[in-house]
Amino acid sequence: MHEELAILRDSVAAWVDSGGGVRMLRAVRDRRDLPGFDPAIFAVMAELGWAGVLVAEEFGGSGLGFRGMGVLLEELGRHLVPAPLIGSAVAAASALDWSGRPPVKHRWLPGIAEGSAIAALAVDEGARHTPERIALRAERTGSRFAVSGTKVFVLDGMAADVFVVAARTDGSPDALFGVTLFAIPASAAGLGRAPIRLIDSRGYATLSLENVRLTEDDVVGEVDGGRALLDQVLDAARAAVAAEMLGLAVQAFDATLDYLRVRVQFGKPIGAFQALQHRAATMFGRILLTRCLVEDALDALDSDPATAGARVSAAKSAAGDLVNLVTREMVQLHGGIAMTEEHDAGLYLKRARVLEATLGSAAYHRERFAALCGF
Amino acid sequence: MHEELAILRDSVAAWVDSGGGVRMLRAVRDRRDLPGFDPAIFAVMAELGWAGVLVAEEFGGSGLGFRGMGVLLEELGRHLVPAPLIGSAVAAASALDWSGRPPVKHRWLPGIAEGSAIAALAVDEGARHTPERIALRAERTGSRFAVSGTKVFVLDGMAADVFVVAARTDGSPDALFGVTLFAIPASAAGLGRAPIRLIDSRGYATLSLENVRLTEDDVVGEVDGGRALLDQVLDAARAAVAAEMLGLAVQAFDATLDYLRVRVQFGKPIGAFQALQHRAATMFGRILLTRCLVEDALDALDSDPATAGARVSAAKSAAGDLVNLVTREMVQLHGGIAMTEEHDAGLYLKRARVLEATLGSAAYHRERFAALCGF
Amino acid sequence: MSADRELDGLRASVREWVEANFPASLRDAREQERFFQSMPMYPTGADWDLWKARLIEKRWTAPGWPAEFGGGGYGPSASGAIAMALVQAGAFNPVAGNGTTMLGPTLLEFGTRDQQERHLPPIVRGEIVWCQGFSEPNAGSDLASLSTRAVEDGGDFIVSGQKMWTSDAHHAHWCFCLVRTDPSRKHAGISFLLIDMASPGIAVRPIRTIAGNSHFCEVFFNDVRVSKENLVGKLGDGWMIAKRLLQFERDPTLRPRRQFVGDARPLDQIARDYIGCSEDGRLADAALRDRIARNMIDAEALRLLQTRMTGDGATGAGATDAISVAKNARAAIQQEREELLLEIMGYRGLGEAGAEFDDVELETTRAFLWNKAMTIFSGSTEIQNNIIAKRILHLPTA
Amino acid sequence: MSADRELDGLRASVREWVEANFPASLRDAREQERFFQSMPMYPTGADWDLWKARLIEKRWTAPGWPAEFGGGGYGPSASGAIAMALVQAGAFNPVAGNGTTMLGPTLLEFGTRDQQERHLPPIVRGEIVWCQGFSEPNAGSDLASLSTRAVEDGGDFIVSGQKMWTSDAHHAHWCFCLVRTDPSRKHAGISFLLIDMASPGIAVRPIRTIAGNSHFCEVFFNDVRVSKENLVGKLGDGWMIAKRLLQFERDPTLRPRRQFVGDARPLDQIARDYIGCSEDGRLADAALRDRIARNMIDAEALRLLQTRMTGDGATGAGATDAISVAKNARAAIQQEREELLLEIMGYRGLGEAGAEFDDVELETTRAFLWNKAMTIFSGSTEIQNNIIAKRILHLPTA
Repeated sequence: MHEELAILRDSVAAWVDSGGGVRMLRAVRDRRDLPGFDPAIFAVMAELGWAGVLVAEEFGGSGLGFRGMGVLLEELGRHLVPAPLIGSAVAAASALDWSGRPPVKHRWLPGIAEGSAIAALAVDEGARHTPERIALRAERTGSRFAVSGTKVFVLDGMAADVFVVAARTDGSPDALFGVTLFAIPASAAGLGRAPIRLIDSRGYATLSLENVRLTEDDVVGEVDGGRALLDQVLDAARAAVAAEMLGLAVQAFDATLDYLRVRVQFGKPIGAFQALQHRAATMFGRILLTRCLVEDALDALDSDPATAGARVSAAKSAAGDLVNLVTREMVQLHGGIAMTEEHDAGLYLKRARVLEATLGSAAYHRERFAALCGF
Repeated sequence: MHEELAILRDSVAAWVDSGGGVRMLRAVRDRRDLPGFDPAIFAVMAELGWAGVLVAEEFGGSGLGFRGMGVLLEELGRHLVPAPLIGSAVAAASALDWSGRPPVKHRWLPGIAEGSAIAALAVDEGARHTPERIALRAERTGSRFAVSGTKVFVLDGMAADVFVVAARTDGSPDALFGVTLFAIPASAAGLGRAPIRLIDSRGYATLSLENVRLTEDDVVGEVDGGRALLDQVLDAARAAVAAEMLGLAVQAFDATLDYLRVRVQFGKPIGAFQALQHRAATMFGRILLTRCLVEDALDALDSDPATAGARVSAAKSAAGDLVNLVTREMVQLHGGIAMTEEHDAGLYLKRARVLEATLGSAAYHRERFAALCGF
Repeated sequence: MSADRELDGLRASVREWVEANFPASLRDAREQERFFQSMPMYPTGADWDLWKARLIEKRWTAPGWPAEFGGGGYGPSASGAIAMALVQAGAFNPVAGNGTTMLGPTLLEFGTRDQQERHLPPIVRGEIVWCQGFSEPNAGSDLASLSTRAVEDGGDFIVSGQKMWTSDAHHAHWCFCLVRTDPSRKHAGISFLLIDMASPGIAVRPIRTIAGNSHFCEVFFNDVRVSKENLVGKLGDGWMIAKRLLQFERDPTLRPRRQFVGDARPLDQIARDYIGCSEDGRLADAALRDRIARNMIDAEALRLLQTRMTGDGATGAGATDAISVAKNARAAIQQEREELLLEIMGYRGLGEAGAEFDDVELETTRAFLWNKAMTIFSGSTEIQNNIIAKRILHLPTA
Repeated sequence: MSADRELDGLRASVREWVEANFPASLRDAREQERFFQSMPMYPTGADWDLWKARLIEKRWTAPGWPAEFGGGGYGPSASGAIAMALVQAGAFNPVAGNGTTMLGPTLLEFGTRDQQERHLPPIVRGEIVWCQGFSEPNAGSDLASLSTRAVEDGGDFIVSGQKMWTSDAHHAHWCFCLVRTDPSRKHAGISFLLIDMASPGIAVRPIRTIAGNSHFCEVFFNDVRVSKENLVGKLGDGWMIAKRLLQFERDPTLRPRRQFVGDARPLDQIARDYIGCSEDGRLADAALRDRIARNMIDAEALRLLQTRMTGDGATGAGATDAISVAKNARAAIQQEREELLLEIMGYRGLGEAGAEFDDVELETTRAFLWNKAMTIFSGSTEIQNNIIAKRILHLPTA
């Protein structure tokens, strides 16, 4: 397994390198017609099997598991490569895989694995991650459902062919019971979406559903009892985001180290100034420690996803603090040049802040960690 | 006024210097028979009028106000001089002054001002400052009261001649209404006390009251309506503690600067290492900023004590963070020598932590600041 | 005591006068926002002109400068009180900028009588916008390593080189510049020169920033001819003069204006709006409440420090010591405030564009990005820490 | 995979064996506490002796050392697993100390056959306690500036000078020492010498610490005669050997024992006890909850890092890189834990003595004070940061 991961890491790194690294994001950003990633490039990635890392072989995936997905996302994250993997290849793929529902699995997994279908996860209804509250209603009549409500800031929502939507089939918005996940085709009547641009130049959408008709075949997991699956799917996506954040931090740090070695002020490389050396040493330590937590969270998802919550929250909170620290230092230690659009530091800073807000901030996950530990 | 304060500062500093600075604390610590300060030395201080700074001239004080008291405590705090001023000359003196009750004023203020009587403030009933909760009961029968209960960690409690005690005359322990302050003579029948030694080598006591008989002449402020006066008295004491903390931080920092200038390692004074220089610069800034808050809190108490709460909490929380930072750095930057009992760093560290816990930690006061600002 | 009372009276009269004379149309927060964002250009329009004329006539656009140059002739405390009172009364100084905060005080200290007479009145009247030509691509924190050359040629200098991070050079009429007149000496080889931006041989290229605006420029000097009458101080005095000017620049009390755009309300108010309160009326996120309280307390400490710096007796060494502390504190507190705003607003604080976000949110996001420069420019936090360690704490250098 | 399974089996057998062989009287937490506090002295008593004898017979007091010296002959992963499993099973290694963690590994790498045969078996059997004579009054962080002299005299050295911060020298039988054999060279003038503490001319003075104990000593050498057979490595190799030894010292994975006294329960449990919970079952202080969670997460990250460092393939550069990081992290996390304990316990965490406090509280306070040394000794946090910056990140030195 170790060897497989090492091979995967090398091949992703080489591919990113040959694709021009951060230039891939700049190209997407400058072409406003794209949905936050370049479908042509994503087709190449899918061709390499990267959309199917979490999908079982019977559905066309490679089954490399979360550690494999972590390696992939870390390497892509190093150079901010835009691709609709978190919502589709991670969240939706896990949701379907864990759903125990043949209809949705057969309908969507093969397409997700081969990259011909893009899925998005639609949970949040406000600007801050609050999955404890699901208000979007799915009215049930026999085996049929009518869904109405709004989901906001849906990652890759404009490109998605299908949405995994958390809906309320019973109870009040804050109730534990009464949550059901659905796979809703983007083409469904009554489903509308509008694009949102965040500072990371990736694609987001506001989703509005008005009386969208579904059947039991669209259900992912249990009706009314979807909360546990939702948590598990969110944890899968959070760990994936943490892996991307780790990669982002590693590269932001490496680029800063390079600059410290070459930028000369007061007659010497600024990396020779002890105050900066100690800050670099602190970052190095935080990266090493955060890597342990991130890989541990991925391991937890591979071995027992139902109990991975605390380990995932530990990883996501540490990764959030890490990217905030490292990107702040990247800008500060580069000085003025980092304030220019031509330099990459701003791109790292912006992506870091979006990832930090995505699926729960560091503070949110410390609070969740405490709750899961029982205090 | 400015000039008066400058003269006071110089004279206190000169006195502390002539008394041997920190050696005064060491002497008290090594003589276990003393109540956390040296009564002979306190008599000299009282002679100089320092116990009466807050007391009106009609009761034998000098009426220099809180700014004057702040200067005094800051200069004493620089060298950790032990004296029973916070509970007696600040808390009890203000409580009596603000009480509007001639009997207690006439009975106790002259003695407090001339140092012949020592008063102590007895509020807390647990190890963490929680004045919102007063459980100690004072049963009322006509104009008479019978007090029973326990107060803990009473500063200078073994030396006190009189205690200003917050008691419950009505309602449940958490109720706003029903709190009454009393001035209870240490000699009262039913009052017992036991000494406690904290790491700062000052004097504390556990106070136990069993059916202690009082009359209306022992009441300080309003019966049942003592909460506002209590808050105000606590704020007076907190601002005084913050002033002491400021002095402690200033001296801990100065001593550390001196060491940075003379300690040679790797062929140069360690103060030439940039990483340490930047940490020193950070501390210098924090001291300057905290001084603004502390003096502002003292000003607030001089001008309108009833509305000083938020400004006092701002000062106490900043002072708490400051002494924690500066004493930690004092130990770290001195290295091994600071770990020895012979060096003063440990004394500063210990006193800092006790002051931080006294009358509310930094976190307690940020929370109170937020509450007083309405969020 | 009596000086304090006098200042209080002055403040009251500023308030009263603003009430009567500040045009209603400019009271709008958005108008003010726009002014502060476009300050280098001096906005136009009837009310703007009226306000400018009134304040100039009152001699409050540069209250601390001598009356002969159009200033108010007030002492430091009084002029500080006027500037602060203007802002507190909801108005602002419509000619504020590099001219009033940096070049003016410098010329008053180091300029010749001719230079003062020529350059100060147009600043007071808001006619001439100045930019600051200090930094260069290879001279950032190590400013004194600058290499833009000025070679004597009869009664002129011939200036060649490149400046960088020159704020608003594309709107400026004149530039105060540090140039190297002696390549053989580092600090003593620098001189302070005033350059007309209309001179032949100057090219300006705006730099697009991570916040999307183009506030900075690169300025290229290609054999630009500058008369020697524009030399401030003596040849080689440039570094000494610049150090003094940088103190003016870093002193936040000299810039009593709003320092950022975006949601400018108190943090707790914004947090209540976005996050809401629990049943007990407290902000529903306790850990955030703690961080917000800390930031508000820090901001209050800085406000008090700045008040002291402008108060009586604040001209001594103490006030100078405080400049680097205040500069660093202001930057750190502002940046922490903006990190908190992002946390409070969640995705709403991360928008680039679109109807999903209101203007204040989008400006808040841009301010977050833009204000990352606060710890870098005007002498980075690291440079200020070096200054504190060496000049104030006298820590050893070797 | 199969190696992992083997280790799991080994761990299980340690657990099982401890269950059967660890004397019941020593299982008491207070007994263990006392052991860890008095470790330099090796406690005595029938059960202690029995436990020592059993573990020695099992060859688990130094599981990674060659069998010929009384070790277990296990590889690094297996010996790490045994040491860790012992602690996890509730037991401990009764001969652990400077001998097992520092001198032993050093002699295995650099000692002569004679030195190994003479010194290793007594360590394995817990007969000889070693102390470390490195630091001096004027050589703290700058260890290599040490000045204790060793002058050759026939087959001996004559040692003169003073060592400082020598932990537990008053209980030690032997000392491994850095001495200066060539005053003309800094690093290359240092040699590594083993000195019998019973030698004439040695005086030991315990130093009282801020925590009230006397763990450190000053050691004075006054013309102490030491045979040349006690030189480890060649003359002038001392610094190179010491650097390696310091890696052993700083590597927390080599010390699988409890690192502190006082309340050793998880932070959240202590906080619940002292502070209590709200009606929703959450710790009643939310800002503190946030800080406790952060510390627990940091501690978990460190645990994972240490597990990696002892795992397979952990002998390469990666593991060495991690030592400085782990050393700093461990110190910072422990100190933050103790700051939090003081905050949680309030005045109960600040007691010096008295019936008001229970023993665990008093020990917690002493641990708070004592562990301030964790960022100072064994190479301060600053020294570790220098090492990381230079040796690992290869940042420039000039």
